[in-house]
Amino acid sequence: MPHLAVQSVAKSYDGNPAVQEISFAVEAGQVLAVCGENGAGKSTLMKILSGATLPDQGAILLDGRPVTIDRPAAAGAFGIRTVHQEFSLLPHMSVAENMLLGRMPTRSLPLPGLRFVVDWPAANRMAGAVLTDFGFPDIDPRALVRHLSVAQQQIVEIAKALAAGPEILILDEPTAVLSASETEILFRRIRALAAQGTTILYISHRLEEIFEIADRIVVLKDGRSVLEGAVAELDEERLIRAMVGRPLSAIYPERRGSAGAAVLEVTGLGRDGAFEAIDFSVHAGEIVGMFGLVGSGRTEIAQAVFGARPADRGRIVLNGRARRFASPAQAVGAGLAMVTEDRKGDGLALEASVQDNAVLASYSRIARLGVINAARRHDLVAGQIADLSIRPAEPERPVRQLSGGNQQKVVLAKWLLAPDRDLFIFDEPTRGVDIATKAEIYQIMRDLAGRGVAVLLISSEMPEVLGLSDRVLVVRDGRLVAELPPAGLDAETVFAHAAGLPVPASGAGGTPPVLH
Amino acid sequence: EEEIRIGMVNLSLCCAYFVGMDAAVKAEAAHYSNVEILSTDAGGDVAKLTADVEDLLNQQVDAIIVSGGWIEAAPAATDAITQAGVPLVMVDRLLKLADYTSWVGPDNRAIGEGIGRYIVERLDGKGRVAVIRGGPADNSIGSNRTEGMTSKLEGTGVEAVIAPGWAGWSADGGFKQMEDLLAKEEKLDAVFCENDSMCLGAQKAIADAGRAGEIFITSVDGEKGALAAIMKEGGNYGATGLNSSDQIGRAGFHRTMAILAGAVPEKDTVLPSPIITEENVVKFYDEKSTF
Amino acid sequence: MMRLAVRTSWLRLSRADMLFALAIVALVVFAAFASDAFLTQRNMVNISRQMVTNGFLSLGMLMVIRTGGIDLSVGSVLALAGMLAVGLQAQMPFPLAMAVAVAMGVVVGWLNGWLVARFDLQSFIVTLAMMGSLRGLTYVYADTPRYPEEAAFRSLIGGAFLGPVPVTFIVFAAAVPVVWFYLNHTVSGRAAFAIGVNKEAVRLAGVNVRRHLIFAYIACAVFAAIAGVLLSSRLGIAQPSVGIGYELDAIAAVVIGGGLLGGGGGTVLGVLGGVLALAVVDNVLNLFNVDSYYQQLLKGLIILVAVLARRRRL
Amino acid sequence: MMRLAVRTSWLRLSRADMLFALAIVALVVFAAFASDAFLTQRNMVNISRQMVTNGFLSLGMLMVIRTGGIDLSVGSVLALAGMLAVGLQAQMPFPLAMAVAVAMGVVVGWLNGWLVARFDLQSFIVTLAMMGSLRGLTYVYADTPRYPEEAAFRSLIGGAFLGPVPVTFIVFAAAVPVVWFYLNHTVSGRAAFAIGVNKEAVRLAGVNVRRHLIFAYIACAVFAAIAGVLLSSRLGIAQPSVGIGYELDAIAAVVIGGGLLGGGGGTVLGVLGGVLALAVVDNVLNLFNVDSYYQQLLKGLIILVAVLARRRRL
Ligand SMILES: Nc1ncnc2c1ncn2[C@@H]1O[C@H](COP(=O)(O)OP(=O)(O)OP(=O)(O)O)[C@@H](O)[C@H]1O
Ligand SMILES: Nc1ncnc2c1ncn2[C@@H]1O[C@H](COP(=O)(O)OP(=O)(O)OP(=O)(O)O)[C@@H](O)[C@H]1O
Ligand SMILES: [Mg+2]
Ligand SMILES: [Mg+2]
Repeated sequence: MPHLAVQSVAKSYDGNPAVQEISFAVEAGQVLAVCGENGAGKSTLMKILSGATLPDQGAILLDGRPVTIDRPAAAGAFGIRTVHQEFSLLPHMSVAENMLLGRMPTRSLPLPGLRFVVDWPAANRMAGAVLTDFGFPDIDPRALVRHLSVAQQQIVEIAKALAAGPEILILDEPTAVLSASETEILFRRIRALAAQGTTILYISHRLEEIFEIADRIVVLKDGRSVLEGAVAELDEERLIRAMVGRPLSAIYPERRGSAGAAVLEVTGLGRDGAFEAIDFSVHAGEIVGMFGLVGSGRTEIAQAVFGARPADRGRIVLNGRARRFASPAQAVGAGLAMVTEDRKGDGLALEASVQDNAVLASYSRIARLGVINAARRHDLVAGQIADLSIRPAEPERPVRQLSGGNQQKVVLAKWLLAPDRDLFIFDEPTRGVDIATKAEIYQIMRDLAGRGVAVLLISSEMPEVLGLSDRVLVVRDGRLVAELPPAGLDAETVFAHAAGLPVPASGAGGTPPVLH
Repeated sequence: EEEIRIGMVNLSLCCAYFVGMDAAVKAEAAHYSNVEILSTDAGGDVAKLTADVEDLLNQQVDAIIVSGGWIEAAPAATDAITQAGVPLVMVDRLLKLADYTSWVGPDNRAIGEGIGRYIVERLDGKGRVAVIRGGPADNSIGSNRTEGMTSKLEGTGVEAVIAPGWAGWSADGGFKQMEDLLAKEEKLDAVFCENDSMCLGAQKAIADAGRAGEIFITSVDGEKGALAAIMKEGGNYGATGLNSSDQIGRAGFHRTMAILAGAVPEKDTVLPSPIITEENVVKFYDEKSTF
Repeated sequence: MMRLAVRTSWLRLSRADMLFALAIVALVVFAAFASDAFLTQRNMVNISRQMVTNGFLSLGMLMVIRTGGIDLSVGSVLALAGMLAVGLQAQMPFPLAMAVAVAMGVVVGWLNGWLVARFDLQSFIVTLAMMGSLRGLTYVYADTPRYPEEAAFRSLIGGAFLGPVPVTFIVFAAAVPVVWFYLNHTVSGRAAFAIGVNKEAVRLAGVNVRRHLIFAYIACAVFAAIAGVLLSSRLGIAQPSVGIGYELDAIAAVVIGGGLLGGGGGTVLGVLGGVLALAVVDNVLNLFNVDSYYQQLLKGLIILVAVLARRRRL
Repeated sequence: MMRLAVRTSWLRLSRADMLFALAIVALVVFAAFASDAFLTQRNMVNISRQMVTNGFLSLGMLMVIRTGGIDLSVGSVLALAGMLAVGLQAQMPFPLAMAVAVAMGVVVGWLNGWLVARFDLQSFIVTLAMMGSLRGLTYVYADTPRYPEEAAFRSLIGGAFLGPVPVTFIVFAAAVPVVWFYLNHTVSGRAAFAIGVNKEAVRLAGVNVRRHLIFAYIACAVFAAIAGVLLSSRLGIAQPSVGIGYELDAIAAVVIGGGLLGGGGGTVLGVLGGVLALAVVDNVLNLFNVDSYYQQLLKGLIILVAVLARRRRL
């Protein structure tokens, strides 16, 4: 008898189906990967299983018995724990408090029946034990979450689910902000849990991860399950065809042409406690990759260039002119664009529409004397919606109602609409984006470079950096530790620099590893 | 028998004084089976008062009584009444710029003068009297009372010490202003408040400071709490100048009825405002009065 | 389930909007049946005039609330503007005095917006401080009422009619499409809305956040100043104490109309509904001769019912 | 740059907190030098007593503000509680009357919280409606002042001293650690804070959001009721009109003390600072004989300076 079975579950929002007629089953101790394009309905399905939203119809069976999961607390009572795609941590609270939210250990008072006083030592002990067990003993349970790096926050988010001792663990894109080593630790943990009989539902757009960790795969498309099977019976090509509806030839576009004049030259850039002595340049027509372990300080360097958080010292030269941007407005005025990494925090106004978000950086193209030309706005936005296949293709829809990957595309659209950019900074541009759209985005980046734009790509995904960059900068602990030419780029070398390990004598070869 | 509808327009029913006026009108009207009182409360807002008047005129009232509280004038409201050809009787407050039919009310300056005389007499022409004001000067009722009181101090040895803040016509405000005065003024012999409520608070502050023996209290209105305090043996509540909203309300109602019956009344009627002290308080104290 | 919603290119009404509209219609129909005086021309004139002050304040408040802020100083701005427009008539022709009053609104709004935007302060406390200071300033300027020197000030504006329609209402009606256009079809209006949702995202898109924020506060204060001038003209008197608590009515109208404090919602149509609802309720309670204490009690309950009717989820 | 911050296991003060504390100390020192009357025992008693009402209201407000809400009804609760505690003395012994007044606070707070939590309504509008309705209800109960029947009601509470310290102040001082403990060391206090930051996240964690929200509103209303009882005991009179606008002072104290409207901030220590600052300012302006118009003007400016002193970024 399957541990968890889903039968004909369906859910629509305002009459638009997000999930329709999905059925599948998992045995106890299995890892089931749920795959599909952006907006396929993966997160919606997980929200239904975790009691975050109610399905319109269908049944959920645990060990063959139908159950009602109408509240998150009900899911918790059945042993279902979920790591949602969007962060749900509370920044001003400690790691322990976040992990044990709703289940804080209490001290008993002299009066019987009164247990409402938090037992902090016990809480810290419990949280610390879970983190250590997980493989991250250096995360202090007493630290405030806002002082952690994004990756550490994600670890805490996962640890929060683990702390409850789940019988069914749902992970919705848990590795989007993790680096390889952390992902490895997570996988070890997942295998251990599975061995103990915990059932795991795993969502990811990284196919290599799925083949590494999953026992079975369900593929969703347009809210329906279109393929289900054991991993052993499937290969990447079939999986992609099921998800996308067609085979994908090459994911990374070909490198082209040569670099032109320097667009951005940075010397001696530094900020206390973040990064120091940063020297690099980006030329017209060139894609420069910036690799580093998560938390190495790349985002902060980019923010300094962009004027979002100005640097304490150093020199920034743009097109031969020394500049010092005190605000993003100045940087944008000078021809910069920056796709920020945290789409929910600083990339999007979630309650505002797709259209309002998309035109934020390009008012000069759609307005005269402050008055917006609605037809022109519509044309531009519709163009981006089509180019990036943003779904649903409704400019007026609030961004909040889009799936995670489609939200990311709106962030891209905002900057692609900005006129005449000289320098594009992409900070983790493909986080949560499905494989077909990734290929489109890579093509867009290459086209930008082809038009003479200088591109700086910050990414924690090794294949992406290797497959796309003309040159790679490696950042470690706020310092630029290596600049690697296209020849001799390989994963081990780059990673060795980034992690501060001994660098292999010579690269394994000039060809970057490309997916399939 | 003809139905008569009279609009009773109140600027505010916040406080006992105005509540008493409204209640008096209604109480007198209750003696007539054919008279209906439509009473409104503008919550202290002159714009709402204007709207209330508009709504009443729209209901074809036969006469309107306006209890204008602390505002100086409401031209749009009073003009609308005049234009509609409805008799306008004002009680308590004589609104400026109004083409009114009749007014019944107190002379606030005269009340203040009466209290001033009482203070000078009791202090034997020498001493310091603290003054607690209700609110800003656009409420000229209070200003008139204070001016009347201080005018009687001129040429005597009695000096007025005016509290810098407003006490907001209420006991809690009076309490706080008095506390701060007591902290800063070593020597005070009397207190004058622009109404009774504030002095009821001030009296407690004085008692708490242990200075009830040296400071006596005077105010204006004659509300029940103040009369009780004056009556109390050995108390320091000296006097209050009667400004009976009950009397005014009843007089205003009868004036209106007379006008509706076709009489041509006196235009302005000032009601007498005796000073109430220990000697005469029993005459004015009414156990059953609401105010 | 019945689908109760309207969606065209220029008009979008959610189910909550429709329920709310229905509630207003029901109220009007009920009033019309229950009181003969309600549907008279005279009463319609009254209601339309009574809507003007809160209407202007609410439109201004909407602009600020959409940026995620709030403006508590509107009542004080209204009072000072009235005092200036009337008081300065002794020194200058009344149109000039009116212009000075509106200019004061610009200055106050700029100051509010600048403090909020430049120092990242909470608008609640900034405008609360402004509310107090400005009230004090008004009394410093003149602590007794002022009466207009020029009769035309009243006869041409506050006391004038165009056909059966009060001129002040026409001024208000003219402001409505302007605000609608600003909110929906200008860069500043759209940016201000996005700022209300996520200021940091808008800043990082290279938008001059400070400018748009300040503009919203200026617009709000200017509307309050206009309301003050119109009110003093209608009443024929300017008093330094007028307008206390008006900000609450304006906020109530915006929220009843679907606006979200903290940003992310609110439409001109909704605000109109809110203003109308509050005015009709006041009027109906008067026409029904409800005792004033019960009026207060009922008005609170009605506001509750109104927001319940348009709440987001059941 | 100088590091100006304190961090121990039980006390965390940011640079802004320290600046703010310094500003209060500076104000006190200045007042002590400039006015002989300031540092007298008499005046200290005054200030301590004057802090009690706003102190209770602000502590209650803090609990609600930390959940991301606001409670505008505290002034009305205070008035009704005072009227009940005094008015009911004709029917029952005064301790029982006081208990009824506080029980009223429980009911009102529960209603506020339930409406906010159950229907996901904005607390601003719910408590605004409550503020109006409750004021009306107070007048319906009694529209003229009430005087306590039992002398002990005043002599034992509002008029009593323990040594040199007013009993009302001691009651307030006793409430402070209770609130601090609630906020920092109870499941409900921590959950309420988390709800103010991200309600959805808390809900997803399986927490009963509604219960903790309602508790915060009840606590706030109960504190307002206690404040009302203490005030009427201190004044020896209960008035139905008392407390209008008190909610703004309470919110100001919380915000000046570092609280964030919309949730996510505010500490007991900060609120104490805010309450103290407001009380001292009022007191000092009176001691210096500042004209009341200028008092209003200055108080607004001082509030502004206070929030500027503790703003998050320059
Ligand atoms: N609250 C909502 N209101 C309206 N539509 C919604 C809402 N949430 C999700 N949807 C829609 O439901 C569909 C499925 O979304 P879902 O988030 O489940 O996709 P997903 O498979 O998780 O995508 P991704 O890989 O991008 O995270 C999308 O079309 C989305 O726009
Ligand atoms: N709000 C914050 N307050 C204090 N420190 C922070 C904050 N956010 C991030 N940091 C610190 O800044 C550093 C980098 O930030 P972050 O975690 O965002 O890195 P990243 O973006 O994941 O990686 P990279 O910087 O390499 O792009 C980390 O060391 C982190 O501790
Ligand atoms: Mg998803
Ligand atoms: Mg980064």
